[in-house]
Amino acid sequence: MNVNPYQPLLATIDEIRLEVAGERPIKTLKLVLQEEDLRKRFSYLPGQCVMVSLFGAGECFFAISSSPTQKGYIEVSVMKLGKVTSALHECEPGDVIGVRGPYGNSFDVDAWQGKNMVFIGGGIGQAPLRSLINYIVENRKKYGKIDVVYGARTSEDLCFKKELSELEKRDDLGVHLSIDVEEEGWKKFVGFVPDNLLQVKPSPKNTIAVTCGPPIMIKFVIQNLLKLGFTEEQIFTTLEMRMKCGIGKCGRCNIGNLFVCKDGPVFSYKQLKNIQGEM
Amino acid sequence: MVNLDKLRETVKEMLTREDVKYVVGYEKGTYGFRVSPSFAFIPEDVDKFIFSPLCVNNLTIYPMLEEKLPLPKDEKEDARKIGIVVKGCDSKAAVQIIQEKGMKREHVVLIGVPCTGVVNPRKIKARFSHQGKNVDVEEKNGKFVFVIDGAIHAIPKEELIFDKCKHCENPTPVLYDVLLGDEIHSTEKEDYEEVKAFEERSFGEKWDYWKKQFERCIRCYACRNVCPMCYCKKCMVDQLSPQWVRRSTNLSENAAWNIMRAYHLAGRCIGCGECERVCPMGIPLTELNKKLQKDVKQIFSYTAGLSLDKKPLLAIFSPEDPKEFIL
Amino acid sequence: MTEFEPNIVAFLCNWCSYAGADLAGTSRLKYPPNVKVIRVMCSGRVNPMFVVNALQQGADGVLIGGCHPGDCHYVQGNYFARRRMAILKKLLEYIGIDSRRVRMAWVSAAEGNKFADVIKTVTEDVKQIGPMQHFRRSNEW
Amino acid sequence: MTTMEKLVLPKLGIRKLIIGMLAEHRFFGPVDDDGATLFKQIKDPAELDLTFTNSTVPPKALLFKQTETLFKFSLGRSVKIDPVDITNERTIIFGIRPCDAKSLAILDQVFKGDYEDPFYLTRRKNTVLIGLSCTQPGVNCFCTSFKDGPASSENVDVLLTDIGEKYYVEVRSDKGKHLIASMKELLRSAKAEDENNVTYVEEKAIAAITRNMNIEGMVNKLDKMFENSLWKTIAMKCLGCGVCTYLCPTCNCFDIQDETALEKGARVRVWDSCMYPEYTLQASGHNPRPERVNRIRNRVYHKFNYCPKNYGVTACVGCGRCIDNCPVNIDIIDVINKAGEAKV
Repeated sequence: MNVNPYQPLLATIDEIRLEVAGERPIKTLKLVLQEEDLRKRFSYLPGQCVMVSLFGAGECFFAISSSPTQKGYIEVSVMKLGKVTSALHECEPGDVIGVRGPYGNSFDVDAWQGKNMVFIGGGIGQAPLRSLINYIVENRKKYGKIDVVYGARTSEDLCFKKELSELEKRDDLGVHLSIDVEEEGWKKFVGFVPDNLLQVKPSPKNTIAVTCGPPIMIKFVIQNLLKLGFTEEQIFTTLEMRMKCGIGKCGRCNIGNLFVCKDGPVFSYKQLKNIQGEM
Repeated sequence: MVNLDKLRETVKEMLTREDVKYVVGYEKGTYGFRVSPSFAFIPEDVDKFIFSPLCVNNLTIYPMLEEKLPLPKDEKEDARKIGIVVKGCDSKAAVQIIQEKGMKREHVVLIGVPCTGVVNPRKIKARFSHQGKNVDVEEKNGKFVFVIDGAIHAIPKEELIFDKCKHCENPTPVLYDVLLGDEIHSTEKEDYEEVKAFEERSFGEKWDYWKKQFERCIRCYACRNVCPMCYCKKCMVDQLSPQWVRRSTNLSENAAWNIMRAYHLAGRCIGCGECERVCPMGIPLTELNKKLQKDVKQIFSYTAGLSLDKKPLLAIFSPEDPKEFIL
Repeated sequence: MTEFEPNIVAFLCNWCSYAGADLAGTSRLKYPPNVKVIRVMCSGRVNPMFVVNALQQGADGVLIGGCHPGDCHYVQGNYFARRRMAILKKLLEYIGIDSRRVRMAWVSAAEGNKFADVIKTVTEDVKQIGPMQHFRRSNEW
Repeated sequence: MTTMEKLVLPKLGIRKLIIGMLAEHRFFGPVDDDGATLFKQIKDPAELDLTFTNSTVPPKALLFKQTETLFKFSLGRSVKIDPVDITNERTIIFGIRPCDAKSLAILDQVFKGDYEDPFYLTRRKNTVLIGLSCTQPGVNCFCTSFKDGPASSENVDVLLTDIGEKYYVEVRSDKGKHLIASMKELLRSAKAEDENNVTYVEEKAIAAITRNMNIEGMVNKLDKMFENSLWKTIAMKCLGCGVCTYLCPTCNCFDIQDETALEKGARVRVWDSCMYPEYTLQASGHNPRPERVNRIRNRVYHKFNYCPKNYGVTACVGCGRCIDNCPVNIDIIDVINKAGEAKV
C-alpha cells in the first residue's frame, strides 16, 4: 500500500529543441529517466500521456510526442502558456524534473493495421499525432495510404518543421501543410485546417481519421469528415482538459461520466457523439 | 412590513417595461425559516414574491455575478436593466458599487423596501431547530409573530433580531427607483460598543481569540461569494503567478485570507452581515468589518454606501490624514 | 542564549528612501544589518498583501519608506500609501499584532542619517516586541 | 455482513468503554466547537457532545484530509524527493452517523481502483467506525430516500443505538468484533425487550424524517434533460461558493499544488470545488464550464448520473448538509424532485 501514485520518477532533461519561437513558443524536451531499469521498463503506446512535474511550479499532463520505437527516452512538446509551462521553458538541459505515467488510453495502432490513415493536426495538437505518425512511418508497410494535414496560425507556428519537411520528401505519404493567414513566400494552402481537409478530400473507404487541436478546430474537422463520408467509428480525437491527478481521482477532467485522463485522452467520435458534457 | 400586493403589482408592472431583463426578489424557502432569492422574468413568476422579516439575503450581489462570456459576432449583449428588491442596508451596497464604478446606475432598477429589522437565521434556528415545514413570519407591534402547528408564537424583536438591525441608521433605502411604503426615520447611531470593548484587551488576548477563529476557517469562500462588494474579476487568492495565498488550510494561510478579506472591505463594507450569516463555521466576520468601519469613520470621517458621487475611500487622500505613526 | 535578531523587510521607494539608504551606505553610517531592502518604484506601489505576505514568510517587522509629502515622483503615491498603512495597522492591532511591527518613514534622498536612525528605531522596537510567530508559515509539511 | 452479535451496554459503561479504547487508539468523536460540531481527537470522554444532530464538517475530513502533503522535495541542481511516511496509527471514529459511514463506502470506490490512494486507504484500513444511530434526525435529513435509515449499520463496524438508559450494540464486522472483544465485561447480551426498544426507537426516528427525494429512474431521466431550462433557473441563484462541496461527505475533488520555501518544498493536495470557475479553467483561457449553469449541472450530474454509471452508486447519502448551509437555499431534494417531474 505504500506505492504513492502521486510521486513522480526523477528524470533529466537531456536535450531541448526550440520548435517554434515567437509569442506562442513551443519547445520539445527530451526526458531520460534517471533510474536505469525504470528507463528500460517504461513502455507506452502513441497517444498516451505523462504527468511532467517541475518541482516548485507544478505538474502538466503532456502527450508523449516521441514514438515508442525510439527507445530509452520520451519527448514532450510544451507550448508556453501558463505557470508550469513557462517555468519549463526556462529549464536548461541537465535540469532534473519529475515524470509519472504513462497515463490514459492510446491510439489503437494494432486494430488500424492495413487501413489508410489521415492525421489532421492544429498548432500544438500535432504533438500526440507526431508520436503516432512516426510510429506508423516506422511500420510503413503495415498501413495503407497516409495523409498528414497540419496547419497553424503562421509558418513560424508550425511545429516539428524539420520532420515534416523530411516526410514531404517521401513518396509513400502526402503532407498538406497550411497557415491561417497569407504570408509572402508561402506557396501551400492558406486557410483553416478544416478547409484544407476539404481540399485534400481523403477518401473515407477503409480509412481512419485522427484529429487533435483546439476544441473549435476539432468541431469543424469532425463536421467536414462527416461531409466527406467518414462514419463516426472512423473518426478519433485526443482531448485536452485541465488535469491535476492524471489517474481519475481528482474529478475535474470529466466529459459526462468519462474522465479524459483515464478513459481518454483518445476518444472515438462515436463515444463523444452520445456523451453529454462540455468539452 | 410592506404591502405584498403593492410589491407584486410594482414588480409585474416593471416586467412589462422592455428595458427590464428580470427582477430579483425573495420567495418562500424550501424548509423552516428559509427564504430564497427569486427571479421573475414574466409576470406569472411574481406571484411567488414575498417580503418578510426572514428576507436576509442581500440581492445586490446578482448583477455582479452575471458571467459576461464572449459573444458570437452577430449577437449583441442583452444590456437591459435588472430589477432588485432592496432593504436599507442592501441599497447602500448598490450605492457603493456604483460609486466604485463596479456597475452603472442605469443598469439596475431598485425597488426600495423600508425595513424594520430582519430575523437572525442562526438565532431562530437555534430555538426551533427541528422546524421542517416552511413558516411565515410577520412583525406586529414590536414582536415577530408566526404560527407553528396551530400554536402562535410572538417573540419580542430583541431576542431574534439580526445584530446589524439593532442600531440600523438607514432603515429606508438610501437609493431607490420606487419606494414601497413610507419612509422610516431612524435616530439610531451605531456605537461600536463591542468593538471598543474588544480593543481594550491585550495583544495576547486578542490574538488568542482570532487565532482560534482563523484556525476553524475551511476556506470555502462563501463569505467572499455572498458579498456584493467582492466582485473582483480575479480574486487575490485565485492568483497563481505570483501566488500570494497558498490553498492549504492552516493558521498562516487562513489568517492571511481573513486579514486581506477584511482589509479589502475597508471603507466599502456597508454592514449587511451576509458574510457572517453564510459562514458554515460561524466565524464572527462582521467584527472585523465593524472595526474597520469604526476606524474609517473616526479617522477619515468616511462612511460607505451613502452617496453616489463621493469618491471611494482609498481612491482619495487628504493632507490632514493621520501622520503621527510615520517616522 | 543568542539574542533575538529580528528580520526586517523594508520596501523602499526608488526615488527617495532607496537613495537615502544609498547615501547612508556611501557615508559609512552604522546601522543594524537586520534590514532586507526591496526596491519599489513608489511607496504607493506597496500592496498591504505584500506586508501580510512578508510577515507570513518570516519578517518580524516591515518598513515602508517613501518620499516626504510633496516630494513624491508620482505626486500622490505616498499619500495613498499613508492612508492604506494607517488602516492596515489598525486591523493588525485588532487581531493582536503589535502595530509597531509595521512602520512607515519619509526619508528623502539627502537624509542618509535619518535612514540610519529609522532602521535603528525599527530594529530596536521589533527586538523589544519579540519574534513574529503569530501567522508565520511553518514550511514543515 | 450480517450482524454478528447483539449486545447492550449500560450508559454508565460508555465512559469506561471509551477510556478502554483511548488507551491504544487515536479516538475521534463529535465535539462542540463554538457552535459548530466537529469530529476532533479527544483525550477524555467528557469532551464528547452526543446530543448533536450531525457534524458541520463530515468525518470524511479525518480520512480524506483537506490539506495533505503528498511528498516533500528539495530543489536546486540535485532535486531529491523524500516520501512522507503514511501514518497507520489505529484510529477510532466514534459517533459517526450511518449516512456518513455510507459516504466512506462511496469514497472507497473512488480512491480504490487501478491506482490506489495510499493516504485515504491506509487510514481507512486502520480506522474502526463506531456508529451512533440518529434518534433525532435533522430538518433536512433524507437518508431514507436511499433505502437507508437513521439506524442502518451496513457501513459501520459497531453500531450503538440509544434506547433510554442503555445502548443497544450491534457488531457488524471483524474489526468491531475484535475491538469489542477486549471490553466484553461491560456488555451483556441483548434481551427481547431490548430488541423491541431498538425497533421502536428506529421507527420513531424514521417517522421523524419528513423530507423525501424521489430518485427512481433518475439516472435515465437526467440523460434526457441535459439541456433542460431547470439548470438555468437554479444557476441564477447560485453564488458559486464552495460550501456545498466542502461540507459534502461524498465529494472527493481535490487540487494539487506545490508549496516552496527557497530550497525546499512539498507537493500538497487540498480540497477543491467544481463550483469554482478555476476548477476547469485551462491555461489557454478556454474553460469548458465557464458559467454557473455548467458547473451546478455538473455537480448534480456527477452525484446522480455519473457516479451511478461509473461506480453503480448514487453519490449522495441524504445528510442534508448542502441544504442547511447553502447561502441561497438551493435545495438538492427540491432540485432532484423537480428534475423528476420535468417534462422531457
